[in-house]
This record gives sequence, C-alpha cells and structure tokens, in this order.
Amino acid sequence: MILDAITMVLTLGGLAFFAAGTLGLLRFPDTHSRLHALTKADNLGLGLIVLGLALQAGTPGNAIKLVLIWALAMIAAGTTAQLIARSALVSNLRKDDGDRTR
Amino acid sequence: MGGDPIIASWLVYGCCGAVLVGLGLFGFMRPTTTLRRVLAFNIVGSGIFLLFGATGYRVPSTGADPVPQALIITGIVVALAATALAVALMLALARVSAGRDEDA
Amino acid sequence: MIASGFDITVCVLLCLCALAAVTGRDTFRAIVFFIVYGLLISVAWLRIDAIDVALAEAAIGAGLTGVLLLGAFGQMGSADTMAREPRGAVLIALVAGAGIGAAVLFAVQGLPPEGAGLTAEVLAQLEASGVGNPVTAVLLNFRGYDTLLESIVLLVALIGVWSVASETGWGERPGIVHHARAGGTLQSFGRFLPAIGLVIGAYIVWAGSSGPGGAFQGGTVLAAVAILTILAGLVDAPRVTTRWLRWALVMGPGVFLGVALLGLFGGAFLVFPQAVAYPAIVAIEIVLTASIALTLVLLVLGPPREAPQ
Amino acid sequence: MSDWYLAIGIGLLLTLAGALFRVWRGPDAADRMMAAQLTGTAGIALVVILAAASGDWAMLDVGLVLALLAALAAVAFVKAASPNGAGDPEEDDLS
Repeated sequence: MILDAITMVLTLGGLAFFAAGTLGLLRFPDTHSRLHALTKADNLGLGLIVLGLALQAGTPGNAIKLVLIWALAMIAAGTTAQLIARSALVSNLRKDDGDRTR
Repeated sequence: MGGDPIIASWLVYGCCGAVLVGLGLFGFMRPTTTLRRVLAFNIVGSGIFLLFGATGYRVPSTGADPVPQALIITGIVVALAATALAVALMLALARVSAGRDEDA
Repeated sequence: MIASGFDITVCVLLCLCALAAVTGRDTFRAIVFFIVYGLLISVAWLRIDAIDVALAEAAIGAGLTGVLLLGAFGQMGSADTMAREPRGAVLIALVAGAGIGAAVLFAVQGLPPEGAGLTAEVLAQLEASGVGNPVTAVLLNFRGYDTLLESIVLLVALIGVWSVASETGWGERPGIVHHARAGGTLQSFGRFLPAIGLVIGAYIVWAGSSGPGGAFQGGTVLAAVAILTILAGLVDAPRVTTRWLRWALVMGPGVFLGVALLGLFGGAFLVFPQAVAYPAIVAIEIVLTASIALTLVLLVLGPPREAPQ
Repeated sequence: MSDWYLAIGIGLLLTLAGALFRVWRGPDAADRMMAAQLTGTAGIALVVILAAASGDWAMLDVGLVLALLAALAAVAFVKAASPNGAGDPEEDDLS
C-alpha cells in the first residue's frame, strides 16, 4: 500500500515536470530559451516516472531496464539539445551573412 | 474507479485506422510535392496495418492474433523498402530534370 | 472508462498528426509530424497487445523512416516542385479520401465483436514450432514462405535503388560521404551508442524465440545504429562492389532457402521436424538478422554516387 | 493501480498535444525538431507507463528501442540542415 502511494506521488511528480516542460516550450520567447526549458524538465519528468515504476517492477531485471531507458533518454536529450542549438545558431548566422551556399 | 471500457479497444483503433486511410488517400491525391506523396502513401499503409491488427484483437481473452501480427511486421519492413526505392527514384528524377534545365 | 479515454486520446492525436502531415505547404513540418505519428503508432500497437509489431514500428517508424525522409528533404531542397494538377484536384482528393475512408469506417464498425481468428490454432501447434513466441512461430515456421519471400523482396528493392545510380556513381560508396568535427558531440555520441545498440539489438533477436522480438526487430535496431556511425563520419559505407558485402546480403535468404530445401528430406519444402526446429530457426534468425540489417542500411543510404572532389 | 497509470498516460498525451502545437507553429525548423524531441521523451514515458498498466513488462523493450534511437531523427535533421547534407554544425567556425 505504502509502495503504491509512493509510486503514485512519483509518477504524478513526473507528469508535472512533463507539463512544465511543455509549458516552457509553448511560452518561452525564442528558440534557445525554449531548448533550455525543455531538456531539464523532460528528463526529470521521465526520471521520476521511471523511479516510481521501478518500485513496482517486480524483478530486478525490469528495474535495471527502466534505469537503462532513462539513462539512454538522458544521453539522447543532451546530444540533441547541443546539436539542434548549434544548428540553429549556425543557420541563423548563415542567414545574417546572406551567403546562401545551398 | 475505471470500470469497463465504454468502447472496445479494437473498435477504437480499427476506426482510427479507417480514418487514417482516408486522410492518407487525401494527402496522396491532393496537389503536392513528390516527397509529400511518399509520406501520405506511408500513412495509408500504416492505417491499413492498424485496421488489420485491430481486427485481430477482437477476442481479447486469448490476446492479439499472432498471424496478422507476423504479416504486419513483414509489411512494415517492405513498406520501408518501398519508401527507400521511392526516395531513390525521386532524387534521380530531380537530378535528371536539373540536368535538362542546364542543357536548355 | 479511463482505458477508453486513453485509447480515444491516442487515436485523436494520431489523426491530428496525419492531418498535419498531409495538409499545409511546409514539407519539413509534414516530415516532423510524420515522425511523431510513427511514435504514436507504436503506442497504439501496445494498446492492442501487439508488442512484436510495436517493436518493429518503434525501430522503423521512429528511427529509420525519419533518417530516410529528412535525408531526402536535405538533398531535394527546392528541387521538389509541385506537379501540374487539373483544376479541382483538391476537391477530387477530398471527395475520394473522405468517401473511401467513410466506406472503410462503415465496414469496420459493422464487424462482429468477436472474431474467430487463428490464435487458438497457432497456440495449439506452438510446441511443434520449436519456439515459444507465437509471432516468431508464424514468421519463421508456419508461414515461413512469407518471410523467405520478404527477405528476397528486400534484396530486389535494393537492386532497384542501386539501379538508379548515375553512370559515374556506380561502384562508389552508397549515399553521401559524411563527416563531423573530430571529437565533437556528434562523433562522441556515434562512438558511444553503437556499443549499447549492439547489445540491445542482439538481445531483441535472442528474446524473439520466447517473447516479443526477433530478426526483423533486432535487425532494424542494428541497422539504425550502423547508420548513426556512418552519419557521425566514423565509418564509411562500403563500396557497393565489395565482395563480402554481396555475400553478406544474400546470406540471409540463402541460408533460409537452404534450410527450407533440407526440409525436403524430412517430408516437404520449408518443413522443420520438431527435433531440429529450434536450432534451425535460431540459425536462420541469426543470418537473417545480419542480412536484413545490412540491406536496410544500404536502402536508407541510397544509390552509390561519386564522391565530390 | 492500472487506472492510475492510464490516467497519468492521458496526462502525458495532453502534454504531447501541447508539444504538437509547437511543431505546427514553428517558427524555425529547430523549434519544430525540438518539440518533436519532447514528444519522443513523452512517448518513452508512455510506453513504460503502459508496461506497468498492463503488467506485461516485455513492453519495456519497446521503450528501450525508442530511447536508444531517440537522437537519430535529430542527427538526421542537423545533417539535412548543413550546407551539403554531409556536415556537422560543430564544424562551422563561429568566430
């Protein structure tokens, strides 16, 4: 029972972080600040949900899989945030210079 | 608190598949670019897959029917191969037309 | 009640994504919506208990299709112009799409709520198939000819893609030669991920004999990881005339066909006696995974082309 | 408990719908791609939630595949955005 309650609190907290991330994505004024809001929020969100479910996973194997999913998602989020931010920066500079190579 | 579902899952997803087929066909036939047509064609395909898979889930007591599942898996892979072929033809067409424009 | 609410929300979002992918003028936006659509479709498959399909869709829809379409978009740029259409084409498309969609919808809602299906027959024969996962049993044993032909279809598609190579491109490497900053984010990511990807891909192939997974799903994961290393500029795709490449491509269907012919000794084409069914299926799965992964990589990369000077 | 998970799932789908609005509006390609990235993470969360809701933990493998390939579309995007489709945004000298 107590375990169920902890899971409920953690998953709800995770959902709250996802909602906050989406809110940031919708409300922040420019590309780079939106990126900043998103990567922090959605990784914490997934982390809390994974933590909550790991308590219910039954076997250690499932719990390990859950943590691995979270770790992979974090690495992917970090990489994409860096790449997309850089790409946006570069293409804006290219636009400003007016030299369109393509 | 949940109780019985108001509407069976297979029916929801089956109907969704039907709508996707319609949407995809519209996207395929409306005036648009080649790449968008390839994309719409994929939507028609996945709508049919979803429809097929959903009808295989009509006896939920025994789980999803493995025969449609196996056919759909092969179908998904073949759809990717067809998409790759379509993209290659599309790029070749663009290359040929670009060359013709230069000659003219 | 809540379950229905979930299903309906998924379906509404799916239809919205499809609608956004087929309307509007912005091709890039349409592609992004299609990528999200692939993600939602795998959620839909989980809800109708088709975990095997969800795995394949996750690897193809969320992985390979995105790379293929974004790559095509990057190369086409503004070259992809609209064909000239007759007047009223939008109206015709609208009427035809709505009409056929409505007809299919009418047919679906009229289906009896309980279908006989083939589940019982498959489960009754499952022990004889040599594997514990009914989907794998259908794919590689009960309907093995489907899978055999499909692996050949993949090869035919690859021949089709290669045949549109330009005169000067033949014999070169498929697709663009990619590069990235040495030691940069992309390259580090490309070095790190394949190690885990290889393990996960192998695990999914191995899991396929007893649970969800198998050659197609695992092969797709391996293909996606291989493409990442190529995009990161770490590995160049092999030249299309490389001999080992040709052998590896025909190996999967070849071994499958060979084992199927051996079945003739046991009674009929593609029949595995129960005693050898498990090792036969595992052997086929391993070589088939390698061939499928390689074929998919080459299909996504596209025809060979001359490296820019 | 299963209903609780599905309720959280509906909540996740609603945040995903919010991200879809950003994909539609843009304005830049980077904004759309970023929003797609958020839907990707929400999709992973949905899959693990469904695994818990149905009690069929084999569904976690789907989440594993999604998480593994989560960055692939973004990598393809920065490739497509680079001048000849082959580069990497970090190669450009910004100074």
